[in-house]
Amino acid sequence: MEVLFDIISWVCLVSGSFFCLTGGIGLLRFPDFFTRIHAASLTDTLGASLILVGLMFQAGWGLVFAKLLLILMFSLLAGTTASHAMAKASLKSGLKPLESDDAEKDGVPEGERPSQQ
Amino acid sequence: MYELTALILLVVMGLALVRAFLGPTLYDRILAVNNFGTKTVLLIAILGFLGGRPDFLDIAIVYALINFISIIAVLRFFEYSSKRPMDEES
Amino acid sequence: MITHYPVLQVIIPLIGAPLCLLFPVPRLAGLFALLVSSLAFLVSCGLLQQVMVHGTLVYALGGWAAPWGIEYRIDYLNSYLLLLVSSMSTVVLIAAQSSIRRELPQNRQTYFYTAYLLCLTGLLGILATGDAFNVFVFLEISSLSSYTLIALGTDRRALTASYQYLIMGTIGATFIIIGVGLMYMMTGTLNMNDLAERLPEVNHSRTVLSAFGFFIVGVCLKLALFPLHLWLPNAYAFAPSIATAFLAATATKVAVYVLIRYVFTVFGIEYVESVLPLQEIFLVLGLVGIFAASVSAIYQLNIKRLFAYSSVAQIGYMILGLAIGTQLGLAATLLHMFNHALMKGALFLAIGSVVYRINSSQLNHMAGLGRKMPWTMAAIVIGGLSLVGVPLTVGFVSKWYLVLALLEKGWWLVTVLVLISSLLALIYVWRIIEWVYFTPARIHLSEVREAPLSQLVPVWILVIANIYFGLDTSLTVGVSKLAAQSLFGLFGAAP
Amino acid sequence: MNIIGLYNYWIVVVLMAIGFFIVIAHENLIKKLIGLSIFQTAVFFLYISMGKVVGGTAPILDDKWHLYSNPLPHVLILTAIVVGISTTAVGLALVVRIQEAYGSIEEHEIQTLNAQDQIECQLEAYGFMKNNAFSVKSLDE
Amino acid sequence: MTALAITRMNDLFAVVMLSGIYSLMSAGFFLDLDAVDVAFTEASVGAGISTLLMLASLKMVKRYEGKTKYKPMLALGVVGATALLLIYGTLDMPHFGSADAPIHQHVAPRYINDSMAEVGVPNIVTSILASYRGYDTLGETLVIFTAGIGVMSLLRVSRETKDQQQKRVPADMQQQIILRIVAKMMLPLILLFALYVQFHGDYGPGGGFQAGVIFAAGIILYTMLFGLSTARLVFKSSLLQKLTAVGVLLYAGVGVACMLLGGNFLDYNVLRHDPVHGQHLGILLVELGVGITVATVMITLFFKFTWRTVKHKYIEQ
Repeated sequence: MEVLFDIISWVCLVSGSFFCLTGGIGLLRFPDFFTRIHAASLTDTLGASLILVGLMFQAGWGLVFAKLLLILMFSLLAGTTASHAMAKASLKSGLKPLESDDAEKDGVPEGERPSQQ
Repeated sequence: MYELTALILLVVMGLALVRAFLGPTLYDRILAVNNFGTKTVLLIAILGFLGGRPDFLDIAIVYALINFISIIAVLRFFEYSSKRPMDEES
Repeated sequence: MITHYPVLQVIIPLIGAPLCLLFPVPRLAGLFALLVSSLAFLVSCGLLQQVMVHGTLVYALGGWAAPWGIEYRIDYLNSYLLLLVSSMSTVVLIAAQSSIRRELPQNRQTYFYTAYLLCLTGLLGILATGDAFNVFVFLEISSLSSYTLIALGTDRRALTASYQYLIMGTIGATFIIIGVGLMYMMTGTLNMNDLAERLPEVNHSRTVLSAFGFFIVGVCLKLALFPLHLWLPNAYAFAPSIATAFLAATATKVAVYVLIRYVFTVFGIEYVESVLPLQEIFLVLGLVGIFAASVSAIYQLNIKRLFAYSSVAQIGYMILGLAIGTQLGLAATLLHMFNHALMKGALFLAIGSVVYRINSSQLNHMAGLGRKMPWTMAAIVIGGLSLVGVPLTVGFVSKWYLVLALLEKGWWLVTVLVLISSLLALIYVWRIIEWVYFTPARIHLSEVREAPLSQLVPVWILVIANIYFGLDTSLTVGVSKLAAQSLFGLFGAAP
Repeated sequence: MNIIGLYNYWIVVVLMAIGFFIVIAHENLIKKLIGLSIFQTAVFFLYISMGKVVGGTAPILDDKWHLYSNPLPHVLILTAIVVGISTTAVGLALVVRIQEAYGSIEEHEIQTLNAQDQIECQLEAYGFMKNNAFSVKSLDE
Repeated sequence: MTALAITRMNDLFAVVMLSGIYSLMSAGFFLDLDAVDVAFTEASVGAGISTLLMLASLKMVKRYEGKTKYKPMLALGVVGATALLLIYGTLDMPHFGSADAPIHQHVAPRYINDSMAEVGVPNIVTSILASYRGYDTLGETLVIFTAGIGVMSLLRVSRETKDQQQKRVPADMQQQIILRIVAKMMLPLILLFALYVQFHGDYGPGGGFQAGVIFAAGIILYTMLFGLSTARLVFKSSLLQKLTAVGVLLYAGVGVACMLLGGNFLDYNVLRHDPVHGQHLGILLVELGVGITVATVMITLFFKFTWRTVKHKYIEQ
């Protein structure tokens, strides 16, 4: 049982960190804000939960487990909500997702910015 | 195993930090900071296990909380002063 | 209860401050602050008397013995200064009642009194404590509250002055904690006496030297020693008059106390002299400070600013006394701390009354005021003469001892310079007299009357004290000599 | 002398220098405050570093551990952090007020305005402004 | 590190964000050096509260730093001299992490070895903070109180205008429905967590100060999403003002009670017959006092700052 838990937790940790890594690279390399937030927030949620679950397997029942659970809940709620809020706020402020034809340019040119709602 | 995870998290934090420096828009920075924050939470959790005293997860909770609150604060900041939304580049 | 005196000294204003905030009516808050301050004054009288009888008092806070807990250690030096601070605070608060009502809007008065009591707490706490880190904590209490006091001034320049003070003061405080930290690192203790015992073992190390350096620079920032004085004139000039009177009379004295305490008690004078030419540095800075500040004072139009510069100059005298490095020199410094508090307290309170009546502290607005407010103006003149060092005033006594100490050391040139600098003081005091008495009022002043009694009384208490202690020097000179002796006797003789 | 053993303190020095430089050299009042807090944080590092014992653990007693880091610097720094935030808060409040009063938080602009205030006083003193720039307030007690 | 970038940027907003990151990093660093409580505090204060305050005041001022006319030579000189002095000082320091440095020999061993028997609290930091050096902590509470007084007096608005104008201020972030619901769900959790930190400080990292900050953070979150006027219904400024004073008074009152019971000031041993129980009670009350003061002062600070900026935004147009 111990070994099984260890293996599960390791798998979770490794895959979680893999997702985090991809998210980080995406955050750095993607061309505009919306693709970046896509990369970062999705992998972030998955990666963070996997790592936390992996830790939970290590912790066993107890206060530590409860705290990890709390962090997990919190990061699920807060992370997703924050991403949503960010995306919405940026959209409202006039940042526009990249269309396929202007993918080379970084961000939106000055003149094409939609006016304030 | 913890070490590996911690290392990867550090790398990701580095990447987020680079994004935060580079910009180019404000929201990129906010995103990077947010990402950096969540990674810090994880890192602290891992460090707790690494050091053999996992009962210090309180700090990770506080980090998560603070991270969330500061993101909201920042967003609200821009609801007020969104006259010039992308005045970041220059 | 008598055994608790050392802590009561600080605790009374400490508890008084939050209570003061609870008063709904500013006037009551003011009276309450006065009550608290006078209680503190009574306690400090008791303390001085006890120290005279029993010698050094030690009080372990929380019941934990010294190096583990924090202790209060009251000896001649700090009981003398505790008395000074609490008495000045009480006298100033008497005048505050009416002056604050005029100078500040209703809704800020309660805050003013609270901040005032906090500042008092901080200053008393610095004086009483025997713990190096505790000094920092109370230093911050007093500085934060004095930033607030200064920023409450009505002129917008008060804000920038306060900001500037905040930046400088925080840098100074941070330097002080770096110093304390390095000392702690080398000795493992924070208690001053313990430090004094354990520092000689590690005296040779460079860490202690740099700790000393940081500490001195930090304190000198707080002290407004000459090149680091830039924050002071503005801060004093634009703060509410009462705040200026209180800060000028006490705050810098407390900083000087910290310097003395560390140089003599913690590091020991031998160490200080062996590693740094501190005497020479202080001598030069003190003298340059005296001259530069006095000359600047001559060109000031704002009378508050004028006396603020004169404060910088007077700090120069105190530092000069320290630079002499003898027992007599130290005694002169201590004496001058007390006397300067008396003079500046009287002067700034009198200026407060002027501001109360004519709502300005510009010299030109005071033209011809000598006939309108004879008592107030007489107080200013006597205070000014005391600054110059005219016989029969306290200023003369402290200058006399300073000169004696200088002569004892054989520094003729410095003596001459000190005497010349007194002439500079005479010039700026004369400028005031000229404006006030010999210039016809350009603005219609017929409605201006003498200051109210509630302000005249404290002003004249201080003026009379100025003259009394100028004539009967037994108390002040006696205590400062005792304090100087104890500082040298206890720690100077150690190998 | 083994220099390597001191690397932590050197980081402290670098951070401190940066913070201090911001305080002195920059003119923006908020940035000065940020510099001040960096400066203070550097000092916190100094204290915490000196409390660390290699192989020790956090000073919360537990049966499994025997070597603890020194708790005293932690206590001191807790106090210092509180002091730091208090200073920052008061400083920011001042900045807000300065912004209201001057319309700027750049040091040289404020200095210019202050100098103007000063000059007005001087001019008035020597009789160039005769109108009632200064008025006797209500004088009845 | 981040600090370098901060010096370079002239967008104040970005600088504030970066300083948030900086203090998160430094908190991580503290954690690595075993200073759990410090990391806790630095995270909540440096990254949380001070960033919030900076943002709130940034709303008022220009976002960009002006071109500074540097006097770099002088500044560099001063900074260089300071750094050199410190480096010079480091040369004789005991090495980082060595267990035989003087600070681990003299005073600290007693805390580590005897505090369990003398104070009976596993968290040594708490026992030093609240008992051995409890007076410092009283001072610290007073510092916070002073800051509260300072900000209150500086950013005071008169009551009449406030009442008239408050109605005109719209609640903020109306459109972020998801955010509001999530925040509503989280608020009780946050407050519960604050209480946990408050009363668990004896056994784990935490204590009155951290708890106060977390509590305040919860309230601030609520304020940001539901508007200042809503939050003010619960936390009237006069109530806040009284509570700040009550916190300090509670702390000092415990001290005075000890004095009346025959001990020294803040000597908790006399509070109960058994000294360790007395210590427990004393620490509990004292931490509660700290918590109250910190929480209320932080909330007050935030309210004052936001109120100023909101006023500028909506009323003075």
